[in-house]
Amino acid sequence: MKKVMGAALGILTAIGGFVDIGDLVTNAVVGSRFGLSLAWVVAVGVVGICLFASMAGRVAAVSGRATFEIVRERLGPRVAGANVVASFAITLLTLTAEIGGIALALHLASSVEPRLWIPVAGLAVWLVLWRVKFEVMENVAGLMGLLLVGFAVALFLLGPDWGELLRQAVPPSPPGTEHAATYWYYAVALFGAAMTPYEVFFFSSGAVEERWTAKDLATNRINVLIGFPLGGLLSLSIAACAAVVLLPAGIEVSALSQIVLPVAQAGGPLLLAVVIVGIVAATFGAALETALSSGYSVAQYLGWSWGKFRRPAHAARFHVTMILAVLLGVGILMTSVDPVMVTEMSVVFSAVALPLTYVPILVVANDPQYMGRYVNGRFVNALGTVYLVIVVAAALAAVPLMIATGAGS
Amino acid sequence: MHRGQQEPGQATASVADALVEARSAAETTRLTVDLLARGRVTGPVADTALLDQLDALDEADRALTTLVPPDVTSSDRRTEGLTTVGDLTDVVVQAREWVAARSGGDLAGADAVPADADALLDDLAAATDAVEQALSEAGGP
Amino acid sequence: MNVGDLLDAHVEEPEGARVGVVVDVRFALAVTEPEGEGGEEDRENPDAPLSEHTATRDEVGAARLVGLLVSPRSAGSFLGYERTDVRSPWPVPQLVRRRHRGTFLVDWADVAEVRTGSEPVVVRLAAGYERRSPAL
Amino acid sequence: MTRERIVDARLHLLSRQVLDADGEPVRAVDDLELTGPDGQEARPGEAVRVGAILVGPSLFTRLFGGAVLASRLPRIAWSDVAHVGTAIELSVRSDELDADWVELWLRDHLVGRIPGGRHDPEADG
Repeated sequence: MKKVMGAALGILTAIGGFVDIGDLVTNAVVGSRFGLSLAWVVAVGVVGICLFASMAGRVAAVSGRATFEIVRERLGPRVAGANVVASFAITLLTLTAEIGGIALALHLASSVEPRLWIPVAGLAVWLVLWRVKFEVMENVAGLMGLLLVGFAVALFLLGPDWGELLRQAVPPSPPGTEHAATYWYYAVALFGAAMTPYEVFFFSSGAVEERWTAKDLATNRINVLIGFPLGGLLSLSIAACAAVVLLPAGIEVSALSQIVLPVAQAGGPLLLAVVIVGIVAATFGAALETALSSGYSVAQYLGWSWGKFRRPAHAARFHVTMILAVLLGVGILMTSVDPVMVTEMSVVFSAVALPLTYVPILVVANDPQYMGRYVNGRFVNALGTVYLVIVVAAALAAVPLMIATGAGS
Repeated sequence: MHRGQQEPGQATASVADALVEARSAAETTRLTVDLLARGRVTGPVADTALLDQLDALDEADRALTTLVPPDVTSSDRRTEGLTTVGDLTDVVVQAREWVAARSGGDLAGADAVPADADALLDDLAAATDAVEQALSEAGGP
Repeated sequence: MNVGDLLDAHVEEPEGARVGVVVDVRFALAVTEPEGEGGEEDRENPDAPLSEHTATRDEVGAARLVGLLVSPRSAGSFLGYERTDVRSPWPVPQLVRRRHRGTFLVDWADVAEVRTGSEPVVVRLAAGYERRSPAL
Repeated sequence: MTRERIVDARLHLLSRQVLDADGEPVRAVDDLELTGPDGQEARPGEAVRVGAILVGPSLFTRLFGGAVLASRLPRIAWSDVAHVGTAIELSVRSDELDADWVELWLRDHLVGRIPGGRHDPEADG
């Protein structure tokens, strides 16, 4: 019984942990403009993150080395240094977006303006990182993030024309009012939102911190393989809610408040409250993961001691890095930049940075000196090569598409 | 063609883009007011949603004000767009006061606050129609 | 002298003709095998962390400089491919190997001079130096 | 049984994580110092071995050029190395190394002084 509970908990936290501000905003924007015609990208992204996370977790568990130790060792200090700077910048951008998301969600709950919530959110993130046990932190954020299932409930209550939704999705039929370049720009953004690199840094660093056994590796693989696709369904239900209520009304999502209107229409204040708590939890959980990832990337590159398992005083530079990252994120938000815009930037640049970590992990997962008999099998390698092409293509296309479409406007 | 000016077609398309944004704000306002009238949405969410729409309208207004129309047609479209966006903004401001009044603010009876949701939705429908009209003249979707 | 000085150094023949750049420096580690302990078997125990054995557990002694690996082409990262026979994931190893074709090993005994004063560092080989196979 | 294992610096030594005797990370290998027999200057063509692992500023001089006085560089003697695998493991504890002074300074002057800085996160909720 305890085993079943443990497994269920792992899967539930993986579902709750999958959706963050990037998924939330990008899916709602896409749903309100393109209906479900980009649903296939979510599917591609989910398979990709399952592949990448399970590969990175296996490499970390078997070799005892986390992502950026491997990146540096394989690429040399120079290229890896550029890599770590880029990855840190994007993780910081994502952290900024998540803290902004917490503040926006609290604004929805309270009417108190986001500028007052931002420092509070930053302080709360730091306090949890400083003080709370890793497992408690992960489980509480993941389980409460599961309240986002309210979007799926709302979709059923709305009683949409399922046949119409399916027609939008397969074969993908973008609305005639949008340009092809805009369609592909949002395809890249959606891919970047599903396959965010920080999730992988976090996952692989966790494998090292928790010193996974063969058994842990198997459990975590199952958590990812079941939890992430279900999280993807959650993302799709956010897009579908927008497609059912907002798209026909001609509403283009530009703020978090619009994302929750379909939920209010379907389920009234109670379901609305559930979803807002879910958004606070999901963005808070993701803020913790991104703050940790910013510390992981720098500490692993320079070989400092790192980890949530150590007393802060025994990972002093790691904790100082995280404090600086949170302060920077809060500082950026206090310039009254629009958090939704920061989010859109962060998912696109996530797609740009993805090959920087994907390629070294794919290479090391094939190295018998590291992996012994745990090297990639033939199927994983075939899939790995397919995604190598997708990841590189998305990274190369992202910036030109962004310029051509004026960031999707 | 002079420096700093756009081609006529491009300028009219920019007007249309701003009006699409305004229409989205109008529809969001309608949805929000409707939901609040039916008790489906909480006061703070409604207030935040309308505040966000005022930001969006501000942006649309700015896009129209800073445009440099190269010919008579696009200039007319711009003027019309500015008027309709301005009128719509007034209605959204009223809607926000109505929300505040409903949430127990001490505004009941003030001149600017609409009597009920229906009166407000009528005003909103008129302002939205004007935006739609301007949008179709600018060749928008 | 540090290993960092030798890496990316230009390699010249005794008469000054350039033959390539130093892409790696090879050492021989004196190691003492531990008694009756195997790396792979540790991983069979489902309750032991997979990273427990961290590859090889042999005691390391002195690290003797054996020689320099010289590539006629560019320097840069190897991703760990060129001296092993790992072939996956296609097409990464194939591309990396192509860039580093013609790499050879020269014994440290065949190195006549290392000029560290100027940028780039120059390694001059002794007359009659031998090009050896770079395989590990 | 003693034998020799062949390793390449870039492939197996440089940029590898250095762990102390307790498995605590110390630094990554930024460079290796070569010495001749009896600790003399390393000379071309003659017997040379690794004298020490260099950490810290040597990373920046490798990346951006320039030089730091050799005697000022934080170093870990090669004789303190116990194992070479996916990480380089030492036979000494990191407290005994002066290579880690930034970490120790931050621990004593900043992080250790914030309330809860010495709290074990695994001990309780």
